[in-house]
Amino acid sequence: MFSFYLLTVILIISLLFFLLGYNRAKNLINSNKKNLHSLTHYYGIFCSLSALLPTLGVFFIFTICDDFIFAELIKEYIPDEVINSKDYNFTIVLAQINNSVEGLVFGTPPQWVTNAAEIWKSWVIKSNILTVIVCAITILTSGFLSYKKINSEFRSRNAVEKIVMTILAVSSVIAILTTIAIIFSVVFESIRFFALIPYDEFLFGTVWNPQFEGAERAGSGQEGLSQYGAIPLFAGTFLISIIALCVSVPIGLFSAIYLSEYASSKERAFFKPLLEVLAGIPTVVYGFFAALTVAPFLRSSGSMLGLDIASESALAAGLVMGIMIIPFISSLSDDVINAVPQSLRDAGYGLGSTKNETVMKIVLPAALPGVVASIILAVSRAVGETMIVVMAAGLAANLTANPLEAVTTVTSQIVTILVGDQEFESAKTLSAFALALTLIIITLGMNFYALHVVKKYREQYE
Amino acid sequence: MLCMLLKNTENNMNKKIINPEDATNIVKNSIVKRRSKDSRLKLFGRVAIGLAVCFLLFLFYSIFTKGYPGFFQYYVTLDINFDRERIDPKGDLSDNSLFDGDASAIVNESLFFIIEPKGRKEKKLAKKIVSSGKDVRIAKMVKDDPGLFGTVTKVKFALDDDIDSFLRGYIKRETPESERRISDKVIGFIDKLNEEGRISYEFSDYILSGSASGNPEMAGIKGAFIGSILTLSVCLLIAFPLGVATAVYLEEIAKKNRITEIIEVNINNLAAVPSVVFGIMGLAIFISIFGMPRSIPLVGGMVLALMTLPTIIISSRAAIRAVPPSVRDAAYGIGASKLQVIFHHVIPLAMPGMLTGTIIGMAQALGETAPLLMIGMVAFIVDIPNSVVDPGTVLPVQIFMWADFAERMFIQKTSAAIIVLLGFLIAMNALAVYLRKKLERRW
Amino acid sequence: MNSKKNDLKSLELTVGDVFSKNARLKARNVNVFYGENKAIDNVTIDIGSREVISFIGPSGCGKSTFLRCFNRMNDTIDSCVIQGEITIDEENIYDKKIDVVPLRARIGMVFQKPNPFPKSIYDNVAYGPRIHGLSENKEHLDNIVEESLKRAGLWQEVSDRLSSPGTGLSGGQQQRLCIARAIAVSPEVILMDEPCSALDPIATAKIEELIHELGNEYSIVIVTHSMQQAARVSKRTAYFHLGKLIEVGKTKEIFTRPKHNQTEAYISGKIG
Amino acid sequence: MNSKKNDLKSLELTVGDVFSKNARLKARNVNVFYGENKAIDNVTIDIGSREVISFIGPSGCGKSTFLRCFNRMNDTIDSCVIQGEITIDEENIYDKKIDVVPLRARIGMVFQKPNPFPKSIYDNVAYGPRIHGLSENKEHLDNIVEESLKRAGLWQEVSDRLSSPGTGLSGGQQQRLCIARAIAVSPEVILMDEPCSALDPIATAKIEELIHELGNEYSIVIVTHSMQQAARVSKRTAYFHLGKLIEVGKTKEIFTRPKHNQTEAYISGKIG
Amino acid sequence: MDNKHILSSFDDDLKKLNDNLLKLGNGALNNFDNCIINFGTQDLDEIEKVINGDIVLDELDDKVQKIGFEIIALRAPQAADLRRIIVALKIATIFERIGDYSRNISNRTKVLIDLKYSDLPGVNIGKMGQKTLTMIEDVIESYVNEDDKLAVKVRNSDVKIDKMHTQYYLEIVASMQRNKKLAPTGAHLLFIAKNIERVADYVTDIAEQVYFLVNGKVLSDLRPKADESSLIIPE
Amino acid sequence: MDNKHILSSFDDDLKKLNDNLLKLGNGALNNFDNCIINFGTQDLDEIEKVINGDIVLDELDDKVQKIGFEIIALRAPQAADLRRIIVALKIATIFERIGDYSRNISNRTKVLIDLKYSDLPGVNIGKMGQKTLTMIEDVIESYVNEDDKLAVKVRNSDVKIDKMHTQYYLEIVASMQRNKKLAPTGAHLLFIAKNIERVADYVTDIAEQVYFLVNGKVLSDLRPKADESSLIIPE
Ligand SMILES: Nc1ncnc2c1ncn2[C@@H]1O[C@H](COP(=O)(O)OP(=O)(O)OP(=O)(O)O)[C@@H](O)[C@H]1O
Ligand SMILES: Nc1ncnc2c1ncn2[C@@H]1O[C@H](COP(=O)(O)OP(=O)(O)OP(=O)(O)O)[C@@H](O)[C@H]1O
Ligand SMILES: [Mg+2]
Ligand SMILES: [Mg+2]
Ligand SMILES: O=P([O-])([O-])[O-]
Repeated sequence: MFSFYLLTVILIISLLFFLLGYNRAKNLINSNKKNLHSLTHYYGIFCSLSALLPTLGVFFIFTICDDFIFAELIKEYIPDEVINSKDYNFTIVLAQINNSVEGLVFGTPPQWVTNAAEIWKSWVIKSNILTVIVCAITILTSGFLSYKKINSEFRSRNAVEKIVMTILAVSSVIAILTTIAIIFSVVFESIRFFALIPYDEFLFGTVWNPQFEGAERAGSGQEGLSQYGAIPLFAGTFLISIIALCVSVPIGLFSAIYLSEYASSKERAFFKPLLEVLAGIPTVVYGFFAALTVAPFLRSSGSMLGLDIASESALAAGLVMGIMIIPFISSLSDDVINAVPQSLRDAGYGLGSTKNETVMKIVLPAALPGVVASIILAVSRAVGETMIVVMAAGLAANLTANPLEAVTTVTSQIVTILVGDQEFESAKTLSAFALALTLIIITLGMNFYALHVVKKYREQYE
Repeated sequence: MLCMLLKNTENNMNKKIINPEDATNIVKNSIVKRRSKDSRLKLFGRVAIGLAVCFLLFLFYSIFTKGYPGFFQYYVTLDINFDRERIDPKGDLSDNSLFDGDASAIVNESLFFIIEPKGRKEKKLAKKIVSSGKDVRIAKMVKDDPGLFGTVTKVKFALDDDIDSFLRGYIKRETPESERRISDKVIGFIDKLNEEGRISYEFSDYILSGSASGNPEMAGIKGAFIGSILTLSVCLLIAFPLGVATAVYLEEIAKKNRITEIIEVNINNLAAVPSVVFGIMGLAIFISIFGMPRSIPLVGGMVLALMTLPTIIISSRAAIRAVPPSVRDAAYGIGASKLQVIFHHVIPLAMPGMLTGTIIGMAQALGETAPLLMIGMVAFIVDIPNSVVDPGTVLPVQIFMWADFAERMFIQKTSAAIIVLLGFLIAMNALAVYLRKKLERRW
Repeated sequence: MNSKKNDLKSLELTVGDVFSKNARLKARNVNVFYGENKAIDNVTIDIGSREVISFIGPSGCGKSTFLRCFNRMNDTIDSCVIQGEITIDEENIYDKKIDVVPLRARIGMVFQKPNPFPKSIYDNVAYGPRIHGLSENKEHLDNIVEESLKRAGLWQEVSDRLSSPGTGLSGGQQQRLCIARAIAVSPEVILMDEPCSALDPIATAKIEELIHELGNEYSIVIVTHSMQQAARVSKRTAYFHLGKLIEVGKTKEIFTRPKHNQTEAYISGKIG
Repeated sequence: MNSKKNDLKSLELTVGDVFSKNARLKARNVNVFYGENKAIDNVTIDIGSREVISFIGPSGCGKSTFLRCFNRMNDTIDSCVIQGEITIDEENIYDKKIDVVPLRARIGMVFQKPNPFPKSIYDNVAYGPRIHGLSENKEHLDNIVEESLKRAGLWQEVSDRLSSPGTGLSGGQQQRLCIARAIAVSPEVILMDEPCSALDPIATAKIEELIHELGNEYSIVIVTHSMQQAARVSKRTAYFHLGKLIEVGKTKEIFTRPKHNQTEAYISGKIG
Repeated sequence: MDNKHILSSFDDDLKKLNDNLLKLGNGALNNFDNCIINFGTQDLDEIEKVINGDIVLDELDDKVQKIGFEIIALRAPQAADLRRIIVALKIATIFERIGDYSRNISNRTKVLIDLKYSDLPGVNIGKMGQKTLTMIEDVIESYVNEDDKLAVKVRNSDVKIDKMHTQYYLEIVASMQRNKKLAPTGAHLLFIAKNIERVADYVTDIAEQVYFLVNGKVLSDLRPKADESSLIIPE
Repeated sequence: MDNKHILSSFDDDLKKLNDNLLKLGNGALNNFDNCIINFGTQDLDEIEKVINGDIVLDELDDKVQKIGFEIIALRAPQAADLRRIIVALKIATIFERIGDYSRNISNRTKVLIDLKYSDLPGVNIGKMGQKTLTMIEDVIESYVNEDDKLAVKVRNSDVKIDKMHTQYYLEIVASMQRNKKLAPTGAHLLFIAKNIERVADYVTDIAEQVYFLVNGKVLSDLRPKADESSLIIPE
């Protein structure tokens, strides 16, 4: 609440500075009888921005930092015996104190916690006052300085533009930060995992049987029961992806060809969005569909044919995933096929080609790299797909090429391992990060290649 | 045929190019074969589209047939004596007072009055017929209308999910008693209620207003729905400005150099990172390192924002790139500065594209499940979240959870939730299409 | 100009000699509609064998539309309806029995913007003969390609890089490649729709030179916005206005003493 | 032609009178590079006040590049480096102190393809005055818009639909709208880069007529591929070749007796 | 020029061409008129004026040639425009030539004055000049009005001048045969008569050009000729 | 025409124009040559040939005019090309006119034969003709080689012809003064001499056109003139 009020006040003050700057510019024009370098409102915006931005910076630094500082400082107030006790965990203690600060009390907390909370509260008040003071100083000085800068020589438009450009530039860094965050979060845990399990065992092992250490310990001491051979997971992923491709590539490609070359504009306007609906359906729905409709259906029709199909089969997951990625292939291919200039088709028809020849000999070859790229992108989508396999493929780490059996995949293992409570020290938990790392490497590799191909192909027409 | 042609062309070998008449003949002779090839390709295309559409229809059909009943359930109508003493002992209508009250007993009495169970065992069975939410329902009714006190009013109560399944015919009377979930006794009770005409099949008032519950008959999607909205709001507020700003920077301002190239590659790669990995990142960064609470829409929104950011950036960039350079030239030529060009021309013209991209990104975020599982939005949360820092869940996760439950009724509820989710999605996509149509300009 | 010249009334009838002694293509009372909109209004004209004829006229007068009637490229536009008769060597090309594929092989087309396939130069030229099965063997195909490129005046420039992509050529070379490609299927007529409008004057001059040479072997119909170009390349010129064929005649005469007021006005820059 | 005419050696020096008595723009020893590639090689020329001068030359000879130096539109291309001096009224436009924004308001530009903003006709014209704060109030702005449209010869055609989109006009009207837009900020010089290449002959003639009229008030530099156009609209003509300014002179003289061999060859269609 | 070109400057150019041509035409007409009058009045000052005035016509011709050349170079005129220019170039040359003849006649008139010339029997230079003058006037009118019928009429009326010339030739030679003193006078008179005949001849050329201008084709039927002076063996 | 146009048909057209022009030029040269020779030999058959041959020149001139006109209309020639065409049109007219003079001389020669003409003292038509013939030859050469120096030389040599003509004029008139019977002969001789002078004059016009063709500007210094025959008052 405090932050909200403070922010509102800051915004109002910066608005005032806008008016100040604007008026000053107006007055300058009136007194000098000469136009300024920039339009008047730029002077206002300049004042307002130069008051607002540094203040916001200060504000955020204060509000973010205080908790960390308090957390460090509060350590002083934790009794030694608590610190020395066997299952001391600072995070838990901190949570206790915070709860106390916020008035959430479960039972009667120890006295020292109440004390610490009181101290914390007093710090909060102090820090709030400090924040207000510092913000006030910042906004007034920076606002006033910028106000002073305004004279008939000053180029406010250029200054404003510089500021806005900087803001824009900073936002583009977020993308990099995200990547760094992803790499950071995955790589560190993976390193810890590979410290426990040799990477060759992980990469080439054929048995996947992770167990929590706790469970292991409790579970009658069967040491070494845990096995982290990821081959079955990769195999499962691969199997399901292949099935998915078998469904989606022909359907997607032929649809794309039909839509872009044969369909009338009405047909196209009707079917293309319809196909894209397939892409808009959430994966969890597909998972549900696969698990509750497709799998039983396969199972029953399999038994009619005398086949034994597992209730959670690779086939069901693959089929449904195939349906899901049809539009990725059809839409992307349709786009690249459409990007082939009409003039090439005209050329073909002008020479007396049939539609078939125009498509097969001119359009598709021209669009081929794009089509391939769309398939690769679809594959990477399939490999990274989670919910369908979690819900329909099962968890049995079978190393099999039989689509009728249950298999498990990299993503479904990650989910099963990481959903719920984790012991961050356990190899099982860490294995999820290692799996994620491999997953990233694989999908990125494919993506990289596909984009490269697409780019090269685009350049041909540009 | 070919022989003749060969001869003909041999004569013309010195001329190298076949003469037009021969060419015409050759073409005429091969045309039937070429035409048939043509129709074959067209057929393949039709079949492919047909298959895809069939899949789609089948999916919708199966979801709808399953989900449609999920919006309804069986109710029993009982005469309730609204005795203030028993319902609201403290007489102040406060939660505490109502909690202390004995509404359940009143309901049970009313029920027993009709079906007349004998003995403790039968009474125990009979009590289970009406869903356990009965007291809450009465509490809510009196809160809304204290005038009910002292009256005897007909009130509808949801039936227990097993009874519901029985009434729907999923549990068959013919099945031996040992193999079905409800006993012959209970069936007798129900028959009695039916005879009295007290059982009705109506639109469920739990599905849309209830939240997560262990009792399938009381489970609803309101909590998840609100959670979804909160999460999406956070996601939109973060992703849209960032995405547009980044796109504008990369397309219009940044010089082509190593850094922008790295950023570009980065963004493209982010788009390809599987969503589950974003969940892992959220778990590792926001929760483990920044110490944010689990299960809150704020974190969920942030993770989804980072996940949809590439989508928005890429579509915004495409939209910006589609703004013809001639417009920029025109503005520069008049003496507009770079920022004026961007804000007066490029962004307004690219806005439809940016908005569509954003809506599509949001739709994607709305349906996203895996990353939210990672950051714990899968927790069983009964309360409806009030703010972005209250624990909550979202629709797709709710669906995922329900899909795992064994109770028959959850299948329908899940399907019903899916219908709601799909409706939501279709609305968003329709909005995107509408926007594109409405704002699209030809230049 | 002077009162003898035909005025409004004569708008109804084409001035000049629409018929040709050794006509290859004959259009008789052709009307073309785009939906409700009449784009070509009762046009009758002959196109002789081995003659270069150009269609000129203000923008939107239907030159392109009429040109595309000759090889039924208008078929690709749904709303386009064609009435009247167009014959090639006395065969009605809009006959139900006629298949457009061989027709288009007989009547080649060159477009406004050079549009080589994104294939090698060789494959560009070989495409037509391949799909129509015109060549018996590789050698024969090589011959066809070489000969076509030679006729298109491109052989010298590309003979040493037949396998490099056709899109890598300059605009003018690309357009000549397109012409070679059209020639390779041994057409009888070549239709050209503003073939030089995307080119600079020098490339344009080279194409015009080429058209001039090809005029000895093929019937060529060329649509052009540039009156000068029509004057330079064609033996006969047809002037269209609002879908009507106003005047046809020897180019020399059209440009020195057109018979119709409107032709005169257009040619001497007075319409507007 | 004949041996008196200057040959290879004289390539180094521009033939004809590059200077102008009442010069408004002066370019002195301008070199332009795209990265390593020299696009303009030591060009010196004056552009007089109220004169229409046209730049002609084969494709890629640097006409556009040189034109865009005058209002620093080349600044938007990263790899482009400019050496030498260009002054407007004795003020070096490449001076560090010069802000390009007001410069571009002084030196208007009209582009090859008509590029109206996708806004109303009124807003198209009013945009410049608005961003430069040229109008005191709405009424004044209305006046500016009307006056500019009148000068561009478009007022009659659009006065009753000022609020309909500028993109809905025909190509020629669009181009005149762009000219009106350029005029609205009261420029001193108007640069035109192939302003008619996307237009048909009639629209072209109208623009040429407009240029002719505007030539009485503004200095106009026009780049054109059409020698005939240069001949028709300009008083002076400059011929560029491979980045060099080969010859400048009165249009009449350039087109009847150019002094330089290359100019002669280009003008009479012999280069190639 | 009933309707305007889109390019008004083209119309301006054409107008300039036309104006100069008409100036030249009227100049030639004037000079010829004057030289014929002067032949009768024998006013030396006026004669000098004609002689000196010819330079103006030369200049006008140069100007028309230059303008026409530039229009062709700069505007690529077509059809009627082109005919107009080419015709203008040709007519201008002819007018210039008519001017030359006027000067020549004037020069010779001066000599005749010195020779104390008085009319020879049967020779009426004034009448022949008047007839020719009317032809010039008519041909200018036919040009201005683009009246090809009038042009054809003018062209056909040349026969009369030719006949007159033949007759005068015979008369002059006869006079010279009668009186050898008349040889110098006769020689000049012969040339004056011949010059007038040439002027009329040129007028027919102009008339043919007017016909071409209007119709775009050359007047093909052979021109009636009646000047037989070069074929005459006087008895 | 040292380098080719990209459009070879343009070159073809230009060549056609040039060929016809040269044919015309050579025709005129021949006719003139013959008529001068015939004047000496008095061979009636040859004379008839010249007279009848003139129609070929007329046709060639029409052809050149038509071709030139069409080239201008169809090819919008520029600079040197345009000059070439305009010059060709003008030169053709002049050659045609030279042809006319040859015919006229031949006609008069026929009359002279009938009159039993034999040379007058001091008059050498043959010599004058030869000189003029050389001028024609030279001017054609200057045109073919685009040799403006030669053209200027030709133009300047006209003075000699003019002087010769003045002299012959005096001689002829003197003869006529001496012998009135000579009047008809003298009259024709006067015209023949005058015609040759005119031809030479026309040659200078051609020379000026050649100069313009090569240099793109008009030869501006006044042409030296020495034909004073129209100013002469014979004693
Ligand atoms: N696909 C189409 N659908 C509807 N109308 C069309 C279509 N193509 C052309 N038209 C209309 O038909 C008329 C003639 O068009 P066409 O393209 O043949 O003219 P054009 O003479 O070739 O013009 P340009 O010189 O601009 O190429 C025009 O009015 C045009 O608007
Ligand atoms: N943005 C650019 N980057 C690199 N080189 C360029 C760029 N723009 C032009 N050039 C090169 O500079 C030279 C001159 O180009 P410019 O566009 O000025 O020619 P131009 O005479 O206007 O040609 P055109 O008539 O085709 O418009 C050409 O060789 C061209 O390839
Ligand atoms: Mg004179
Ligand atoms: Mg003759
Ligand atoms: O002008 P001419 O002497 O040839 O009649």
